[in-house]
Amino acid sequence: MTMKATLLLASMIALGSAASAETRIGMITTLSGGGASLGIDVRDGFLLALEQSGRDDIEMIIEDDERAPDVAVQLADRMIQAEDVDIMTGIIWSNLAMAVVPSVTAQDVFYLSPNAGPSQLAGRGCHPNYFNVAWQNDNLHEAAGAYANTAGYTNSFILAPNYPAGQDALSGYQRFYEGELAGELYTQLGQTDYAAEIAQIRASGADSVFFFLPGGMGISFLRQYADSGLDIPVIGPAFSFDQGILQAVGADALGVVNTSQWSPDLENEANVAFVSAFEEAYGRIPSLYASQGFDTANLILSALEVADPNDDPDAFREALRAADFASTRGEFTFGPNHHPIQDIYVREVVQDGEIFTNRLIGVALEDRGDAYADDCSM
Amino acid sequence: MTEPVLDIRGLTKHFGALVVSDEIDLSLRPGEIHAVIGPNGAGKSTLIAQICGTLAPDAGVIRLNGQDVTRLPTRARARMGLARTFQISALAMEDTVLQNAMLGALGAAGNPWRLFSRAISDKALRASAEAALDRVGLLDKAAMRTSDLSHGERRQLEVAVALTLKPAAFVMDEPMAGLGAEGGQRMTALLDQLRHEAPILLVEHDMDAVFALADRISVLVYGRIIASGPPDAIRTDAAVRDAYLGEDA
Amino acid sequence: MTREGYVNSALVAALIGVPLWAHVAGEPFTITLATRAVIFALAAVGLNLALGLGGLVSLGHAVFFGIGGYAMGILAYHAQIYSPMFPDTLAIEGTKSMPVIWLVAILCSALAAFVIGLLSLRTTGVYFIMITLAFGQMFYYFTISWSAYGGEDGLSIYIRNSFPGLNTLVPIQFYALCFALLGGALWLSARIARSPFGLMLNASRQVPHRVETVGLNGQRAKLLAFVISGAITGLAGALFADLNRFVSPTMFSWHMSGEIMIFVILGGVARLFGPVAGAVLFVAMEHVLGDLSDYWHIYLGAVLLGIVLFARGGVIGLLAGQAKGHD
Amino acid sequence: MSAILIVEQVLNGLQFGVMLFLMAAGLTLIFGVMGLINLAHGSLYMIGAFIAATVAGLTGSFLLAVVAAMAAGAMAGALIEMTVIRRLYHTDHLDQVLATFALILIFSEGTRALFGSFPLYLDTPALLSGPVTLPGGIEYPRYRLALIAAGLAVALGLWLLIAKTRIGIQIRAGENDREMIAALGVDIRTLYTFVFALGAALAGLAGALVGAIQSVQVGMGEPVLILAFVVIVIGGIGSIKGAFVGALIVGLTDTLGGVFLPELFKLFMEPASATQIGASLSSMAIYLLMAAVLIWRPTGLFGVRT
Repeated sequence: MTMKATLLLASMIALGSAASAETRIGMITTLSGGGASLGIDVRDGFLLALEQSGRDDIEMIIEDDERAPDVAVQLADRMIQAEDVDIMTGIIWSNLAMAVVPSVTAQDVFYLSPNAGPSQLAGRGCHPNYFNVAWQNDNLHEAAGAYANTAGYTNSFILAPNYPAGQDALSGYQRFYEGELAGELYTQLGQTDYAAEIAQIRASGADSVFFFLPGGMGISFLRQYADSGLDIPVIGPAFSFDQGILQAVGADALGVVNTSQWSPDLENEANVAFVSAFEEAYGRIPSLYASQGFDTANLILSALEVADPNDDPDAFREALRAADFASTRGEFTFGPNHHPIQDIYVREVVQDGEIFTNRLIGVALEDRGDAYADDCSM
Repeated sequence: MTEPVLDIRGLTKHFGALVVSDEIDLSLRPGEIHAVIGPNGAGKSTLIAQICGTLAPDAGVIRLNGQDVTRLPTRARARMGLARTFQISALAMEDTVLQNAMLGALGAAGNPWRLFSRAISDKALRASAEAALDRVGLLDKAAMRTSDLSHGERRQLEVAVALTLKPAAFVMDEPMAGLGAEGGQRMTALLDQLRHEAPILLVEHDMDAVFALADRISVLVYGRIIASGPPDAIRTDAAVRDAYLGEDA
Repeated sequence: MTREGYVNSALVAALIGVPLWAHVAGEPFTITLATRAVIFALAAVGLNLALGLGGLVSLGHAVFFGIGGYAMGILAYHAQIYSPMFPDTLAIEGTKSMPVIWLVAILCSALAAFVIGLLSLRTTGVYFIMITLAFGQMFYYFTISWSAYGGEDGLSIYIRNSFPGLNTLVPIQFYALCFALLGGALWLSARIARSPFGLMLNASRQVPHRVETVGLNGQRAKLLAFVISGAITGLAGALFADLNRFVSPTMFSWHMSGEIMIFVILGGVARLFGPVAGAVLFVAMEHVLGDLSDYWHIYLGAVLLGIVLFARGGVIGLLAGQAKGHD
Repeated sequence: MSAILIVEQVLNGLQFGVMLFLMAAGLTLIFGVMGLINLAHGSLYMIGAFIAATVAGLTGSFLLAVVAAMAAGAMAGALIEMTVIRRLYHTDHLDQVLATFALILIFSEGTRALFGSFPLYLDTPALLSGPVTLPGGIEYPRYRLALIAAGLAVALGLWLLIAKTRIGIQIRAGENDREMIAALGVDIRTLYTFVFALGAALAGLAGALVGAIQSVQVGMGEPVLILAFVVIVIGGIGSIKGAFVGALIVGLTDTLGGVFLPELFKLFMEPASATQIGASLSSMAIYLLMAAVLIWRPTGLFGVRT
């Protein structure tokens, strides 16, 4: 904790005090309240990349959105109106992204999303200045559906909270999944007790369970599921199995299969270096959010090598689109709507000493773009 | 005989097995003060509550100026001229004395749904309120905050609010309560004048005041009226002496 | 002029002077902050009518704030995608015109306040607090799952709505608009407080049984106050949505209700300018403390505790002493 | 839908209900005796869960963790009672709402400053983990059965405390007549601190017990707090019996509503939208129930009519 703080401070001073600062990057992310761990990981990954680059002409402005859309909008207004930023990034949640991104891009500022990928921004609402460096929201769910087919599941029980991302998750799963549905449930957002849902799963005769329950909801579900004695295999997107959450779920998550565009044990040069550098700097295993923050920063850095967003925004945009950087997830290109085309992997939760983490077991989808690219006329 | 202003017939109220009003007959004629006395727990408060409409009787009829008001809400009875004063002063303590009196005038005028005009500049309201304050001797304190009034002055203000209603009948719940000798005398004098304005149904503990003022007295014991008549008759009534005055006077 | 008068004048001067300075100095974000404060103040002026004058401790005023926000969101959304509401039956066109949006926001939130008030006013005291809180939660959960208008994601409006003769995208012009509406609401509150209706309402708060015995309907007075209160807060919601060009269910959350209540109490309950002082102070603290520490809510909590325990009457009470004619 | 599933869902509703009772009992007791509305009750629940997770992490003993959670709840309760709450008894509800809202801000952010933003881990004890087979072939988690038993035991203990002991007599007297108990020679300050600490300990206990099956994180107390309010409003504020009945009603409505409403809508709608609308409606169900109860009986089922 102190170490992280020191490093952060050091980098802020190093970057912030540079008199020759030419590029200003505004990061609005969630640093307090529930869900802060995601924002902290994105920020730490991002700062690590900047630190490694050794550049002193980039000024970072980092603010906490408290996961509140109106706060995020205020901060975005301030960064654009008062701080005169060139590039913005950092938002974790789709609802905040929807509140901020359209007005940011409308004011000719570049936005690079390190996490949220709502379908609107991938389809009809796409914008030349908007790039998503993580995934389109449906991607990991689609991969879970594809994995269910290869694993031979034919009767899935699926559940998600009753809100747009949850509804997208269930339709994303069914986009590739070819079997029957043993049941389909919408839970309450923020629900913490899943006894009733688990009883329904038990009674449904399903051969597999797919769930999308981000944050504390997933922790509660997994622990209660394990305690119920049910042994129907569970599949989920990586959101419920990131490093922060796994330590809170503990052994109850062991053996669960999840889908992700990244894993700490991906064997490419960039990733091996990233994982060890991150562990050294912060004293913990990076999460996928950390990898996304790291990749976002490296993408920006690669484009800054080519052009300045102020002087020549068109060249800068082209440089971003080329995605000429060493991604931690291996091969990485942008589709026509500025969303990634990438492999989505299958991982399994394992225990490594005291630490719970993920291990790769296969590829669910290769070179996957997204379902909304055709709606984007850019 | 003149028609009674307030006429109560067979009023009955039970709380479970407890009878709090037992076939009460009571009337109030123009110009008179009719006192209701009785020991604690005799059912005086519930009687007032039923007359004023905050408690519904189980049986019986209440007529005001010949009209059946038994099932009407409090405010409808008030609009028909039933003016009540409270045992414990019910005044807006944060407001001025004048504002409290104007509230009564506003009720009497019946046009409270005006959001934009200034209450204080409404001449009719103000005149009515000031006249009532003058009547009880509080006009020079009109601009004072009500919470700064003495206890006796608050009792007077209670009466002033009732006065603004242009009442057909007063129902007064212990107007002497807590007043010292001097204050009691002043209030007695005031009530003595008011009977010409409208008759008064007076529920009171202060026997000196009751016997000085009342034209008629009814004695309420365990929910029943055991005696009713002029003060002299009540003073000598054996049943009353036995049930009430014997222990309490 | 009384001391409270001086405090109020200083407040108004600041609300005019600071944004003008920011406009000249080229500090648009300061104007945005001021706009936020003015809109919050408007919402709190609404609550103050129910709370200060009517004694109705509503922990559900976010309902009206949210309804105002969604009135703006839904109308502007339909105008933005050029497709009418209820295309099969009524085909109501959306609109980007602020006056129309405001009118709809006021009417819808007044209607909601009427229904909620009718039910909630059957109760008093803690029950009233809790039933209004529960209505807030009901709306909150409803909008989260209302997928037609974005559910939890909310609705994003790309361009601020228009007002005849103004360019609302210029911060100072939008601010002027909000400030004028706040002025109007303050004028309305001041009139109501002194009107015959205000007299009745004020007495209903203090001695409800007295009001009935002079032949007035105190419950109905409270209901009307609640409806007007809800309508003003609803208008603030529409402006807030326009400030952010975004609406979402968080506008309905009980934290929002709590914050609106904080504005009122921070400034001083039943003071005409109390809500304004409270909202300005809150936004200032949010801005200054938020920069100082990640954990600024701790300090906010401490300030609130201090106000409740040691400075009853809020900031205005602290600066101007006891209110005239009020506790 | 099979009978087994229905029985299981009723058990789930019951378990949810008794945990809500632990929260609601403290709230209603504090309101009944001191006339105080305490929004910070959810923070005490959160403190219980965090302390339990910490102690379990250090010692490995679940029992010790639960005891520590209760003790921490009681201590935090006594502390805020003596420093803040005590000054609020004679103020109106508005001040109480605001002051305890301020306490929520302080507790939540304070906890985050101390424990960080990552959720903590509290395991169910080995003895109580896994399912148990009930008569009729119902598989049910052992720990949840234990929660039901623990909740009922606490309810019984609370009833005994209030109905049979000297301090219970004082508490009941405090609900009816504050001057009288002062006249009886009871130190009313101590009594109030005790009642507040007792309520806080129950909240801490609930936090520890529920924390073992959910995630222990900042803000976990608020949803429970609002549900506990719904419970005591339905039951009638100040009534322990009302809190118990209200908690079971809310627990069962919430659980069974979530299960049966989507099924109900499937009878006349296509399944996809039926699950969605059913789920939306069930999330509003308890609030609708509360509104209905208040319209029918404005002071709740067992409330004192004023």
